[in-house]
Amino acid sequence: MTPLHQYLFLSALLFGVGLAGALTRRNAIIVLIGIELMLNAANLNFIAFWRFSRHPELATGLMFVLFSIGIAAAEAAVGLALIIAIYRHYRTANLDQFDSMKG
Amino acid sequence: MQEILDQLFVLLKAWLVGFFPLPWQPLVSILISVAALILVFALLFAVATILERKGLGRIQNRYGPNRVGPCGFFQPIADGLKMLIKEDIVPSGADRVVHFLAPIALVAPVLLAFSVLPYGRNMAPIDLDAGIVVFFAVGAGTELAVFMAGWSSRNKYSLLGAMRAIAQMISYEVPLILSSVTVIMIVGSLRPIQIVEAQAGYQGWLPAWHVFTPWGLAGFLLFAIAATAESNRSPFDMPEGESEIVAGYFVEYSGFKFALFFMGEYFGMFAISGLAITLFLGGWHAPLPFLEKSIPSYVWFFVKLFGFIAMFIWLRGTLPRLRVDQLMNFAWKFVLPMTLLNILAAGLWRFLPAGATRWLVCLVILLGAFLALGRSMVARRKWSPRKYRFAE
Amino acid sequence: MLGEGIIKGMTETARNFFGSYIDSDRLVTVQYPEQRLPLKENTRNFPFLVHDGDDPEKGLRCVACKICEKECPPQCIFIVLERDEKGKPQKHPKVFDLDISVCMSCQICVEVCPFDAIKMDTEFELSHDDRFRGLLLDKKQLAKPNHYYHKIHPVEAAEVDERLAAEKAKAEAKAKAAAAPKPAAGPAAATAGKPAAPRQPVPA
Amino acid sequence: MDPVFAFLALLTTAGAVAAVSLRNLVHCALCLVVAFAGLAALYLQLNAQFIGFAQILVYVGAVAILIVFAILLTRGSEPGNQPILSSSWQAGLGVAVLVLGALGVAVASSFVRYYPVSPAPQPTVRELGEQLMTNYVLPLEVIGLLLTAAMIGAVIIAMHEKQGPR
Repeated sequence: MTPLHQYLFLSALLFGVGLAGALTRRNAIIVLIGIELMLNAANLNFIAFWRFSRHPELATGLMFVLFSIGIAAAEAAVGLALIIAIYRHYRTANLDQFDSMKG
Repeated sequence: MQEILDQLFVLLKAWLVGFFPLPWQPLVSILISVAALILVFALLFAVATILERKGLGRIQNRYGPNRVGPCGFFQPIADGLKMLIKEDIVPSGADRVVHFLAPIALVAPVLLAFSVLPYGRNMAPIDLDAGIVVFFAVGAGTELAVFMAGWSSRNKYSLLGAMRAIAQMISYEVPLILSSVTVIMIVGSLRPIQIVEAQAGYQGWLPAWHVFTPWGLAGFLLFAIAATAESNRSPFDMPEGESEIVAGYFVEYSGFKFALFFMGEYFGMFAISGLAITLFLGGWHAPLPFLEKSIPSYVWFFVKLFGFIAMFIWLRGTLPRLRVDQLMNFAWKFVLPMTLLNILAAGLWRFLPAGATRWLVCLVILLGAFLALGRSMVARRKWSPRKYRFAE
Repeated sequence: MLGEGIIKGMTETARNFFGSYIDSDRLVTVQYPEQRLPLKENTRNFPFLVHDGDDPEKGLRCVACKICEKECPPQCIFIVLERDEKGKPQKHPKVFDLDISVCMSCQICVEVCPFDAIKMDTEFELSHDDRFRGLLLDKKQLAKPNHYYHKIHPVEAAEVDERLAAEKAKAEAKAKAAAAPKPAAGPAAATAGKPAAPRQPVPA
Repeated sequence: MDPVFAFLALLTTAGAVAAVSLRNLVHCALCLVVAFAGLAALYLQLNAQFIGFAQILVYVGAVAILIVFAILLTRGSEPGNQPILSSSWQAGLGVAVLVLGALGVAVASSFVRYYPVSPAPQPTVRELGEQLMTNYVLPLEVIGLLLTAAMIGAVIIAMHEKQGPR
């Protein structure tokens, strides 16, 4: 059986990759992909902690992940709708060009 | 004797597995199941194609293929050989890797879906607690394969076909899941075996299948509609619409890759029919009490499966293809409200005392909804002579 | 009510399905190689050369006048006139080739032929695995006896025969009349063909 | 290290890295699907059957398709020959590396390394459902409301602007 900390390392790595993608890419959709990856890394943490907890029958981690998946779906829908609306307005999904509020 | 006949394949598998050392046995058992599934369904695919072609022919007052072998029943072998030796063409603009992976990504999930269905007494390849969820989860994987095929071909028709297919599959996945939720509510389990076992027994001559209850009948019909759309069969076959977008997402496929798409479509049809049998038609149970013992359980499953295939062929021979907007209207304005009301009816059925009251209540809800929604769907049409703007 | 039409349609197709097993009149398909429909009187496919008598070489009506070769729109006919050792034309084709991969079955060659030598065939199973040589028919393949022509186009062939017989009789009478005052008039049959005006074959 | 875990971890990480680093957006989305599928397999390995399949159903079946649709609807946004990284990418990468380092150090130095492996729990779907209907009924209702609101909101945001400023 894989020990807990390996799952945690994997989850940290995924979080880091997601964060790097969200912060360094220009395209808004890739930023959203990075955010999804970070959410999933957190989910993996929850599941791993649930699996190694002393009272797995309470299923707290599972419940949290279930709700998190639901919220992620809502988030993806709204985020992509926003990207499409912005694209329609500016004709680009490039984040560097959304600078009309720049002082 | 009948017991042995019923458990023939289970005993055969146990006997074969017995030859291997103990640590290997789980792996061997899985491999035997996989081999059996692929063999049986590949054979069924061959039989279904020839039956479909002959049946459609008869519906259109033709003979259908009747040249290869007795009554043309070796036609699938000839077709398969032809597919195998055809040249595999990849368009020069295509995304080669994705183009190559798409057919595999289509067939593999469908084969996974076969693994959770119970084919007979003790004959489920894997017995999972969340079997129905597995089925829908792997079903969702095929949408992506369709997109991969359509996008990687770099052809506007295939992209259009893929977009149509995805829109259609997502729209009909909602009613598909919601109509099976009724069964899960009543049985209280997501295990396919438990769902089948809940439909054992008879009330007089009538088997205790879910389809013989008002919510079950409505659920079954809605499930069948959604299943037809989900497996891209006529009359919901606009993703392939030959007359408008050539062949949809697999325009650019030839040779064996095309055969894989064709196979994926049929496998999807078998899988979803198997799920409908499991959920509503009593799985492996016999339709009449005295047949329950005398004929093996898996025979009943496959008899029902053939019934479904015949129904699909009959529908294909009868109905013309829908338009995209008609399809979407039908999904969101008729099928979805009906499934939601059906869930309400199933809930009432669960908590009302057994007897005539709950029959009446459920029937009133469902028939009322059917008539009202049906009227609203029909009334929207305002037929009038067509006005030509330029032709006259 | 919603769904009525579907049920109606399904019963209709079910009636077709079972009806096709009970009532074989419903099945309009002709099982082609074993079962054939009789060809229509005016069926035409590609031309052939008519010959009288049994010898396809001697009895050929064609005199290699090359009218058909000139008139043929896709130019699929190739004729070489036969000459004897002295180079005198023989009124007989040495080569008569017809490329049926080019022929468009227009029947113009038949219409222009003054000797009723070329007629339309009804043979259509001509597929061949050699695309070039196999579809180029030569004189031997093209020559078919007059009774074959009678078999495939009985009405038309009877008319042609009648006309030819009338012309022949006329020519003989003329020859006889010419032979009475001048005994050395030359071969009658040879000149008889020429003055006869090019007649249109009457489509039956 | 368990070979199955190693394979899945490698697959997931590779998919994630490819998803945020490839130039072609559709390839990014497809690699994201690989990462999601790997995560679902990891959940299955952790005995969370229902969550694993729900992950496939929601992420592969819905979110990935949504992303693909968004990519195709914003087609002109493909980078072409432009740089794919944003103007301030050095700072972003620095932050990401810092976070990764902090998390890694935290995990490596915590006591979870010596955490005992407990016997595998076997939660049935029925238990999950009962929990959802008793202890977690309020969050369930809230999430239902949230999903409805998100759906309406997404439709309104993405609806065609009648007279938008151009």
